[in-house]
Amino acid sequence: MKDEFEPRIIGFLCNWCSYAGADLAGTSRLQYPPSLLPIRVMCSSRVDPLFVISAFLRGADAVLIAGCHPGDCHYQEGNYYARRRFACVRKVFETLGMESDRLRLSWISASEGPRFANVITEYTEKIKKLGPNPANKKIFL
Amino acid sequence: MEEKIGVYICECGPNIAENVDIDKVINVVSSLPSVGIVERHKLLCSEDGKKFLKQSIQEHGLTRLVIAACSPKQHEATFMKVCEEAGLNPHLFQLVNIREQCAWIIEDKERATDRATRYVRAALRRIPYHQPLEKREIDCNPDVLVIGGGITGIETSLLLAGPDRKVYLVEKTSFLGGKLREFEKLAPGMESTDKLLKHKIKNVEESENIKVFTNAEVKGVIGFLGNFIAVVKTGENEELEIKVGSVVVATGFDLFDPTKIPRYGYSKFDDVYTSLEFEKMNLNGKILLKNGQPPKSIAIIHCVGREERGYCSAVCCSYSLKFARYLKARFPDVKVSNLYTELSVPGKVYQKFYEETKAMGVDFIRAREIEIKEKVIKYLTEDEKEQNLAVDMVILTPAIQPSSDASKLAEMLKISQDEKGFFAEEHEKLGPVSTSMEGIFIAGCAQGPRNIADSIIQAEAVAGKILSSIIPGKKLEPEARTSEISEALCIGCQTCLEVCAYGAIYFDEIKRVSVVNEILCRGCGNCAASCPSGAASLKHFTATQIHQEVVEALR
Amino acid sequence: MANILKISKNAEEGLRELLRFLLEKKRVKAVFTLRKINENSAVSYSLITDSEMLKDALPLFPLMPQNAGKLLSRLTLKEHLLEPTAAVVRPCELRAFIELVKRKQGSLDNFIFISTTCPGTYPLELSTNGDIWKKLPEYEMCVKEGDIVPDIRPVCQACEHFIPYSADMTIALIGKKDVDKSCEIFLNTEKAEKLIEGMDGELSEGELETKEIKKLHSKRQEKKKELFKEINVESLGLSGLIETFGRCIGCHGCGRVCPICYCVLCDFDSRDYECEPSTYESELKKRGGMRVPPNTVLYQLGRLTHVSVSCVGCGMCTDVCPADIPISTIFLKVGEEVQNLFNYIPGKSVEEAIPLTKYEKEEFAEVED
Amino acid sequence: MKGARVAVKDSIEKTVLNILSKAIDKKLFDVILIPIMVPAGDSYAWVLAQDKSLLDSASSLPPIMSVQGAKALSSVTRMGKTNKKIAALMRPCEIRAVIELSKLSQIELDNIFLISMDCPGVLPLKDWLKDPTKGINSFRKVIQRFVDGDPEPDQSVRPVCTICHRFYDSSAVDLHIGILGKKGEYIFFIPHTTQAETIFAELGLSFKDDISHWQNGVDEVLKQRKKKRSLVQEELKPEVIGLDKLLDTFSNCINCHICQSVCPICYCRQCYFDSDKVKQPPDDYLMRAESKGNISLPPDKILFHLGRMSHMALSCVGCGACEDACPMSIKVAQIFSLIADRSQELFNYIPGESLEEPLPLRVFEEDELHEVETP
Repeated sequence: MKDEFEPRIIGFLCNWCSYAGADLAGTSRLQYPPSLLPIRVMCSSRVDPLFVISAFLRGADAVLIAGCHPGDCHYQEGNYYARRRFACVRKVFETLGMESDRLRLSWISASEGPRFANVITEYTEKIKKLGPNPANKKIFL
Repeated sequence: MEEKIGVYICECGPNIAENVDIDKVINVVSSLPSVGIVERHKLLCSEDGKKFLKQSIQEHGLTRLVIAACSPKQHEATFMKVCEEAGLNPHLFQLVNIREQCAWIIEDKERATDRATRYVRAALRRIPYHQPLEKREIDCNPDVLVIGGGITGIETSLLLAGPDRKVYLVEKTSFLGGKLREFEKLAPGMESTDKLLKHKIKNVEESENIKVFTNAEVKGVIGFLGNFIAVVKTGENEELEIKVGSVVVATGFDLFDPTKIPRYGYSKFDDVYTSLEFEKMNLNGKILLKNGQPPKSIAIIHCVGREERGYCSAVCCSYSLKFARYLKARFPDVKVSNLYTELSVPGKVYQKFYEETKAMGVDFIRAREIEIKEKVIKYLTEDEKEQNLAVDMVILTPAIQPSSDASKLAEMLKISQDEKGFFAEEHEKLGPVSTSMEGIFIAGCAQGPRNIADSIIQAEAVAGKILSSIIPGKKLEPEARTSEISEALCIGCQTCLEVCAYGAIYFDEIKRVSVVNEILCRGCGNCAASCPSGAASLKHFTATQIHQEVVEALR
Repeated sequence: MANILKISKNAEEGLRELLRFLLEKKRVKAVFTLRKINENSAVSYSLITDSEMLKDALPLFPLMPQNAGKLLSRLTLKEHLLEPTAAVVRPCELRAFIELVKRKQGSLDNFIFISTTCPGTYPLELSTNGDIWKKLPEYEMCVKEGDIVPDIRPVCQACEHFIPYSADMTIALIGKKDVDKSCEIFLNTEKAEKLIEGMDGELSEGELETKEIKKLHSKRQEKKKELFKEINVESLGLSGLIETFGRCIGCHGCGRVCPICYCVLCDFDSRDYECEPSTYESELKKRGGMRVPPNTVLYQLGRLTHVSVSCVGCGMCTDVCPADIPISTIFLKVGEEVQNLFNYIPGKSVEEAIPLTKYEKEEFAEVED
Repeated sequence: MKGARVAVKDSIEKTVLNILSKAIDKKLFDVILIPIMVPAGDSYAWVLAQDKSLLDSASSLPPIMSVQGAKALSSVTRMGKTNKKIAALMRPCEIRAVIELSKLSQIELDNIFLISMDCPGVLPLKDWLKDPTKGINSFRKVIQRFVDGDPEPDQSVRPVCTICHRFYDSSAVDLHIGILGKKGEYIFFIPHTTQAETIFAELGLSFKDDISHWQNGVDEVLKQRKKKRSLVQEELKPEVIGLDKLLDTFSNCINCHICQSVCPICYCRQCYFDSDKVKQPPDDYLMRAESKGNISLPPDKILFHLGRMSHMALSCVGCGACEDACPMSIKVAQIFSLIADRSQELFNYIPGESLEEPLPLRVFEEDELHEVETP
């Protein structure tokens, strides 16, 4: 039990949709793996690509950005910008042959408690297969 | 000053206590730097709990506060209020969610406890970087600027105007009433328009709380909810500065220009008219052909420009029925044929109105590829048969489209337009008459095609919004967790300005730096993430605070 | 068909002639170009107002002491030019400047841009030991033949954007057998045509994009493939990055010379990236050791995310790197990939908004779920 | 002064590292800050080494100075004192920079134990990168030649190292390791603090041995270095004295400011010369151009270098990082050494020599420097 690899996923959750979605998952007592380390931001557009990169280099096994579905952003269009920035940073990872699967963008609304639980469960499984983030042990970062 | 952080862990009855070993958490946390006191409580959000919190903050002279309890969406506000009462700046507080996102989702108590500890540590790592944020209050001007003197604008003005709320009604033409003035009767009741309009206009003109400007134009609007300054160019060509707290855009619509579709023969053949031209003819009692003779057979062409514009204008069918009634009333034997692609008579009354009209011998033909020639209409029937219909007058019902000056106005007010060019509501359901700019509202056909009844409903909706949100003497409390831009670090690339949805960032040409208007800013943080040099940051969600949180969570 | 002004002097002389004409006829207030500034034959960009000084001008000298885009931005950051100024710049420098203008870091007003079909430039070190002067004959030969010049900087050898996008005048060099006898100036704008009115030389018509140009283009594409193969960017992975950037000395010189890095203070030099002792302690607990100063890889990745969308592949970063890291190759590759996402060519047109300042409602379904 | 004479096993490097790893075993230090070869094997990076296994690829005297050690240490302690007990093994010029930076509050020395070693100099970064393996071998020779006491420095090291006259210990160091004087058979551990004595006593070192061999060794080399230093500086003068000369010398400068960013003493978060303050509207540049017919861009290259000199000359430790990193191979360090020596003499201040001595420009004496006054 103890020595089984338990991924650590940094999750930037937008206050209005995804964070509320996570709360709903909780109030509905849905069980999902304790792999998520939620960081509350007001909008997915607050997530500076550098947050993602430094979380990754600090050894996060994965980084999740979750926000309102397109069109539903509490701030009208924030998530569209978030998506562009994410596309950008992910392309950087891909092009450099780094595991871009460790970065994920998901739209989860306040009413999608079950979806939230699924996303975390399913993503955790995926990361388990990938194994720990090598950056964790690197010294010359 | 010596920092002293207080950590309070809520048992939330059994909710947290049962699944998290709170004592264990307390154990770990107590040893952490500058943690002054760590305590648990049965139910912090209860009256007793709040009292206990307030006392502890004061007795221990806490400088920062971390509470591990339920979701911030539940009780952040509650506890911030307690901080305030206790004389601690409410932003020097962090609420850790160990219920919804911990106790309730993890069965294994050991794991849940470990998670809870982690969360609390992360908060403790973050809290030293919290800054006290000041609570600001601004006066809020109750007066209203209504742009557009049509039925919607009139209705809004009448509802809003009162002894403690002035309304400024700006109309670009020389008279109030808009397009409605030309309508003799209204569908489906066929009551005379005067009944509705005349006395409303009279009331407006007589009200000392409504100032009407005709032949006037809004030249510019700056400011924000509660504090707009509008420049109005009056009929006398003088420019007035008007201070208002909110703006209502009720600028109505224009008709689609039928000459864009040559096959309708508009302005090519005689006796082809648009609906508005026909209303006028009817109002003046002169429905006559070019040659002075009364018409014997008339075709009303529906859905003109429906395909081109890409939406149904919702009103054409019903007023076409009204037109048929006009005609039948004047020339009992006249032959009226409606050529439509889709017939739309929704709602509880129009179906009946339609059936009665049909019963009067008015034809309804589903037709495609309509082509108007001299005194004859070619079209394809539903079963692809080519037909010719001889008529001596044609009435086109062109689509309703945004008024020509919509874009100019949208730009001036910094509100957005939808892909069709109508003013865009904040949210179809959550904010149907609000816009991207707080304090600016839209009603009537300016927002999209709708009939008079619906326009009036929107007018009332807007009035309701304003009356309930901008009560005279009210102070506004703008968001404290706004963005800020470091003058020292800003290089003036204005990326932030481009991505801001609220026009909350302006550029200081002299200093060559971007500046946040903290009252317009809603605190999304988009600008902060878009700034390469870290000059823009979001209070309470600064790069450092988030970074610290992440680092500790990963420890 | 573009208008051509032909001057029967070698390309550089002809260009000098043109610049002299513009200055003397007061068509321009000043000329921005490379110039030999002393007997040690050091070459630097200069702003020249006195036509006499043009004798030392080396407008076509195959060296990029700095990306001119950065300099033009420095020149027009506070205010736009009030009087016309001719700037002789390379295509990538012009593109860099346009990217900067999009970021309000300068203004195009009153600039007349004179560029060339660019054969590329030599590494800086060749100018420090003087070898560059010995190489000029070989350079000219390759230019005539439309070949890739040996020993020019790798990114130049792999550069596909060697025809300027928005220059008023373009000096045709590549594949011109007679660059040593005649100077062909393509007049791309009316502004350009007006400016040269009254200048002697014959007007003719012709195509800038000759078959030699197309040939070179495909050669360069080939070269680029090889270059990318050498470094094998796509298969670097984290370990590869650590190996490649392991010898980085953290001088951030790459950022300082990068035309797209326009921040007052680089975020990575800011307080935000300082580590508290406690951070070191937790990192040590995790790793048993830690490189200091930290953030070597973070800096490079971070700069990539900031720059890639606008990287014009000018190669300055590699050229100044004291640790000889092939930064520019990596940035070129990543830049291309990111730019393809938005099919955006940085610096092609000033009208095109920077992709990250706008969005489409329907896009990138592949990155979301 | 006494020290501990330690017999060299295998190599000086091994001997030193051996003792340090023992120190870790015995928990005398938690962490060693030391240059360690990077995975690609083409450079050395400063590493806070907690696992002593890391010391296997460490080097007590690496062939290059990729990053000035003081910069590494300040990145660890600028935000506050560390709770780990860190031993930092550095070259004398790095130690001196550390001392200067601690005076400037960029380094917090609590819990930091400073160890220095006699330094034969380092290879130029550019040469090294051409062939690291070759570099390692040629540097072995450099060390050998140095400890053999040949006063003539090996020409493969950086020019500025060949004129270094501070290659031995600063009195501000906790422990110095003398490798001169005994041809590499023995090295000397020379404590400067009681802390040093107690710690290394734990490792069985007793500081009773006579160290005159080492002292003589140092004096020998020092004599020659001083000679060479003044010689080189004299040769240099004609190149730099006078504005025109100075302009010529820096004419190749491309304003990358890398010299400043690698300089341990240039500790500003943002260099004044990169700030907005130096950026002017176009007509300012045009005006200056018109007055001379032209202006080379960027302007103010010399202003930058003179400005930097005036900021750091008094604390310049002559480590040569600037020259090593200059993409245009300008003799920055050698030129600076000229200015640094003169200005340091003025206050007879030796940067990094002692923690107690205040930075000259932070204090004054009422009765001094009359030579600069015009009566």
